[in-house]
Amino acid sequence: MSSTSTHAPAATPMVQLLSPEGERVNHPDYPWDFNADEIRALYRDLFIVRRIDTEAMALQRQGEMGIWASCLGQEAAQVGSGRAMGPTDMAFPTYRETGVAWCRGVEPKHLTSGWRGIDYGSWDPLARGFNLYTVVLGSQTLHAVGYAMGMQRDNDDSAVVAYFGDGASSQGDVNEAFIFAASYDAPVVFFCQNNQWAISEPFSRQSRVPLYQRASGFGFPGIRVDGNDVLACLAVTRHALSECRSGNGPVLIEAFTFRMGAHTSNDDPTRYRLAVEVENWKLKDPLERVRSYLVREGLANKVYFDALSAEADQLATDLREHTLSLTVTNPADMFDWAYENQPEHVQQQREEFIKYRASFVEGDE
Amino acid sequence: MSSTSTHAPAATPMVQLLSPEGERVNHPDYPWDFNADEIRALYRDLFIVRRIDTEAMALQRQGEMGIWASCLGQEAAQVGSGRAMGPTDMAFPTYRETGVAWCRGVEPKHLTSGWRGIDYGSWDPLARGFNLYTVVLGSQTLHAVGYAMGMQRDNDDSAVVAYFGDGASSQGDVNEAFIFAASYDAPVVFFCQNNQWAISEPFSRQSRVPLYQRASGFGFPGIRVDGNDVLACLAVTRHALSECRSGNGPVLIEAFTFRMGAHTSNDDPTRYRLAVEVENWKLKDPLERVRSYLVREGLANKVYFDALSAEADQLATDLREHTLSLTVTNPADMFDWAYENQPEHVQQQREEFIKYRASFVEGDE
Amino acid sequence: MTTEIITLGRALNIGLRKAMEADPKVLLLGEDIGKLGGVFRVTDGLQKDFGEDRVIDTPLAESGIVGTAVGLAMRGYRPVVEIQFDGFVFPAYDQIVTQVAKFHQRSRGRIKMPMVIRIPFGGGIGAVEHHSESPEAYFMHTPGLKVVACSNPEDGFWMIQQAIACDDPVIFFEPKRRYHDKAAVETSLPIDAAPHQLFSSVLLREGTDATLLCYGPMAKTCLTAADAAAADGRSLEVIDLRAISPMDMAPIIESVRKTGRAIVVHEAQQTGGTGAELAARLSLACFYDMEAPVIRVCGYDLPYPPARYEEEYLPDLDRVLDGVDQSFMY
Amino acid sequence: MTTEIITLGRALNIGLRKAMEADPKVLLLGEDIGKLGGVFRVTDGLQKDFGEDRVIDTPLAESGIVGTAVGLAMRGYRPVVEIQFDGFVFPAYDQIVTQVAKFHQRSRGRIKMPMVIRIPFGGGIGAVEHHSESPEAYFMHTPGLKVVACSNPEDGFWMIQQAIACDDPVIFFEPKRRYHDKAAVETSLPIDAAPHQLFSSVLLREGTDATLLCYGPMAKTCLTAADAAAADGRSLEVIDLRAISPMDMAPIIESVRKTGRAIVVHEAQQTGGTGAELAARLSLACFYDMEAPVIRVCGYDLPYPPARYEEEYLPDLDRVLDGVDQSFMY
Ligand SMILES: Cc1ncc(C[n+]2csc(CCOP(=O)(O)OP(=O)(O)O)c2C)c(N)n1
Ligand SMILES: Cc1ncc(C[n+]2csc(CCOP(=O)(O)OP(=O)(O)O)c2C)c(N)n1
Ligand SMILES: [Mg+2]
Ligand SMILES: [Mg+2]
Repeated sequence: MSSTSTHAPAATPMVQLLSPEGERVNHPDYPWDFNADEIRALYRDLFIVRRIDTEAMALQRQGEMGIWASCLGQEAAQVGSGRAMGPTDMAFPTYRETGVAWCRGVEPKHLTSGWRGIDYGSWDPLARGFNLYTVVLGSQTLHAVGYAMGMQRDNDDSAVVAYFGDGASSQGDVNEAFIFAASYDAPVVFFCQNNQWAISEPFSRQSRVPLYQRASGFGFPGIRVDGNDVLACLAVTRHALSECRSGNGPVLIEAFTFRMGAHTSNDDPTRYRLAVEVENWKLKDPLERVRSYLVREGLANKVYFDALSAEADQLATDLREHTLSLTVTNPADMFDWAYENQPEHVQQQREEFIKYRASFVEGDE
Repeated sequence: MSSTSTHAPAATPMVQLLSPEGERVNHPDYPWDFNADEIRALYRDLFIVRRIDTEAMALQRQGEMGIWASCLGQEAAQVGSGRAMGPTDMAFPTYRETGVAWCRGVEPKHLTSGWRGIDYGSWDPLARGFNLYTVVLGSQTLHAVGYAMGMQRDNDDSAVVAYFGDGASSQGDVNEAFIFAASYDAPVVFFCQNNQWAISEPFSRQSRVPLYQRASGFGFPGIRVDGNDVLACLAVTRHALSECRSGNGPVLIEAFTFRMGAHTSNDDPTRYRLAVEVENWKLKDPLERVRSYLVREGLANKVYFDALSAEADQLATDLREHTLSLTVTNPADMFDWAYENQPEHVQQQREEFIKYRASFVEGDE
Repeated sequence: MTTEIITLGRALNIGLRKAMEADPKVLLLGEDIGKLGGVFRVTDGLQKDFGEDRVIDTPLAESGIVGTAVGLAMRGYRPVVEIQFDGFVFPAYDQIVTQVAKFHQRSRGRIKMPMVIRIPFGGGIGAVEHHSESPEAYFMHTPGLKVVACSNPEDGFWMIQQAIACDDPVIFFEPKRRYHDKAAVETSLPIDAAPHQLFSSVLLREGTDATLLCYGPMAKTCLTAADAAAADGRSLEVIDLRAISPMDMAPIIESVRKTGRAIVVHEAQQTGGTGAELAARLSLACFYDMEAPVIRVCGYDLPYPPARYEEEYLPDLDRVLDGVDQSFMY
Repeated sequence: MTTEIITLGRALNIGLRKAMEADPKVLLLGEDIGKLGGVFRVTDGLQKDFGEDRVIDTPLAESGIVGTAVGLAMRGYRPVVEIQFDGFVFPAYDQIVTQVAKFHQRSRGRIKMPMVIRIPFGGGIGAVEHHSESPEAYFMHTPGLKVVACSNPEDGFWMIQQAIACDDPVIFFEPKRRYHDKAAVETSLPIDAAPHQLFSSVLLREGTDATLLCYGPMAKTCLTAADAAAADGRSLEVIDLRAISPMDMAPIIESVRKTGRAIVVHEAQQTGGTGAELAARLSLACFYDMEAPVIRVCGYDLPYPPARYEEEYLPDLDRVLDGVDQSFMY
């Protein structure tokens, strides 16, 4: 009766510009217009993002962070969409967008501070055009629409990219975001990373049909893109953003990809999925195909790759050092952020807290 | 930029079996299989429902009910869908389903008691297969799905009809109901009465595209039916219910109709819509077309119509009498319904309440 | 100066208009607030004068309304949301509690939430289910939010402007059964001329024997009760809290120290209501001064009953006086 | 009799299993409760043994979960919902407050809501935002609901079964940082052998000088504090409320009359928390017996802070003892 069969492999057409083997694919709607510099730069992004992710996972395993949500396998979706955005555009991430953060100029150490429990992310969201992480699934899609409505009212032709997961697509908020965006022609690209899993639940639990089709029922276009193809993700997101900028309202992009790792460092995926599924997806690795392309076309050589590797290692070392150095210096700080104008009773609690703590330093226990 | 243009007239194909002029329309998917008795019975339903509605509006105007939500103009959608249901099916209405209530055997006086503020509806929802009214827009669609999941687990091939309005279609709950129903193949017919208005907001505020199209994005069929054509509503709902019973999961029906009256007796529609729109829809009256058909085909005559009129008047008189007689006899009753097992502090409040009230009866003030 | 005799609904309407004139970043979102002017007509005429971009009729989804308002606030706007009735704030509860209330802390103040959520609240108008709720305690228990309730036209006029000017999110309760109450209001003065700070209580009536603590619809009820008590020779002080979070405790404590007795009156269900918090605070602050425990006169601990029961369910003059009597039994 | 030394998580798991064995109408709904067995493994193995129709992995939508559970309850089932973490109950808040809580009253008892909503709650595990909330007071203030919290394996085992057997809806709080605490539990006895009624408090430790009132994660904290106090010559009585709504007041009042002092301890933010209600009730019931006002030792009135602050934010042994000291300053 009720069935939880795992998803069928994608029989649905999806935009692809670079095959898993690193071969160029022609697409009628998305012409190939990338130069060598650009492709190398994208590869650098992918490579560095993966290195950051690896370092962060190690830090977590060593107890330096409470938890980490890896983007392993999803780098292309994140870098492709992230690089499509302009400086005045705004991203609304979930909690897994290391790659987008990187593209938006968020320093990796400003991500780890949050997972270390120092703060909820140390970057300046408005300055970076990258909102703080939103943990309540789907909530941020509505913020994205509101922010885009603000852009409209400012007569600014910037646009917003709202990230969410395949699981989150079931939340009321996400569907309300579709409705509001369509109703106001808000310049929002809804970017769903369908990584096939919501913790232990396969996509088939959320939907009978491919997710990109959801959009048409709300009256706007939906596109499925190969989420492991950074060029396709870039091209499709660029297209969607330009639709937004020309006032046509929202576009939904379903980036078809795979969560190669555990849901978070707390999770044990062997309880609910087969190793063979992961193995199959390894063949579609987002980095490997770009590397193959660069090598085959003679656009990058060992010197390039070695230099990149060294650069990434240095970044990782810095990240590690910085993360380790992060501590809470003054616990009373926690009282300072709840309000713009702190109410008296909170002020009073703060003072009592300081007095109370002082009683230990000075004396007993 | 943001546009609130009123809805375009329906250019979308919709199922119709009886034209506004009362002429039979052939439809490839929905063959005409109604006999004279059936059509007369449907006309009787429509006529009586309108009479009840008229009486209730009068009662409200005379101050006998706080408020009333008229179904004027929507009788065909309600009677057609209501009569498609079998005795073990279950309806989850909004707050406007006088016509469905009638079909489910709910006594009209059991509706008016709610609007009079005596209770929240006096009928037995499970016995009648007609849930109590749900005022929080969209909530009931999830209850409907859950109830249908219960039917599945009982191996009962009954099904559920979940009613909601065009405005309510924007609520997260309704879209989550689509998702859950599709995910579990739950036997639910989602029946939206698109009466073009959500209080003062035209349908265009809620959606860019016809509502029936919403379903396809969730992976199940959607059908638009002429909501002023009782035969089409009956046929389409029957079809949808049989889809449900055969295990195919949910179907969305958009009954395209019009709210001829005010939103409720509190509302003043002249503030937001033109008289001409109402006039145009008068030409599509759901009763008139059936009456024309019956007369033209010689299936009913003056004797029939007069008898029906008298029957309806009698019902209205009974309704009036009964409604007027409804009062709260024992206010302490209010304490008795909140829990199956009343907690002590509520018990105590009840006793204090009784003592407190007694102090007035016995003495001062 | 322009003194107008206006209803509370009209006072709020003029207040909103002034706020919109003063700051182009102020915009309104809600269901039916445009052409219709809201079901209580509080936004009457504003869409006509400020346009559809600033007075925004929304799709029917409260989470969507508050969620998009969050985004607008992030973008530098000052959204004023209308929730049509108290009972319909709950679909937006998640956005309010997990987003509106937390954004300032989450971002260490980099993102402000100068948002007002207007909620017509309370019973007494013979309405159907979900139209008579008093959910203020839920918001009081949510740090990051501020919560106020107005009780009369003058307060409505000033407080709505002050709430909009406030840089923290404010849940703004309007006593729907008092929308038609009239009073004289100076509507031409600038916001700085407001007679009170937003988060301050107001002494409505001086008295010596006991203190009535109230807000919103119960302010009027308590004043009438104080009149009646005076006729019986009992002098009741009446304080309109106005601010539910943060509570303006100093004048309240002062009054209760003076009278030795406090009776809290609210429509919301007693258990876990604002009266509980007041009782906790007063029994601490006035431990040696209280002649009697704090008495609570509240809605009973039931879901709001059908309309024909509400007269018996809600605190009224007699129940307030009964509460005073209970206090004097100590 | 089978005595097992088991964790709280395991005790709940066995309790759920027994409830499912006892009544085929019991079914579980939630996110990741099937193959994964829930993120805390409380439903481990149940889908395997009872099938996908009774242990239902749901789409990721909490309103949908509770809303469909309402429909299942109407149909005669006894749904047990798992909310993955405290902070994610809010999307379901509307369904809980306007539907689950009100159906019995709305239908005059024709429709019952024998539903359990399990919520792992509280902090102390170093988690990210929204994973350490204590929202119990919101539900206490919602008539129509019943609210309980377990604090140890034995209670977990019995209380979950009793909650499922209860014909009113029960919000069931599980202290997530105590999931791994172990104790001996008699798991073979039938439900009637439960040592306590569901809605009863339990005296955890007798004492004479002051009463600590607590529940959930704070029960253990208070017991440890009482040990420490004993070493200093102060005898603290500890009561585990267990039932937050309705509260089992008689034994609590008796204890406070005896000791003259009450300290309420909870993680939830102080203002408007359960401690406020206890203070209001106790200051009324024990007006002449209290040596000091009710002292509240709670989370501060802030949104829950980042993990590295939580040790300072949450009540611990020292803060409880500090609360006791405050009481003795009167
Ligand atoms: C409202 C809400 N419910 C539950 C959770 C717990 N949770 C965190 S991530 C997650 C799965 C999300 O899956 P998906 O949306 O596909 O994103 P992914 O993690 O795969 O990137 C769940 C259930 C949450 N964060 N918010
Ligand atoms: C959650 C919620 N928000 C707002 C309301 C107030 N309200 C009652 S009916 C209504 C309009 C509903 O329109 P629609 O769904 O089209 O149904 P119709 O009344 O036209 O039958 C509104 C906004 C409500 N009942 N519930
Ligand atoms: Mg996923
Ligand atoms: Mg409508």
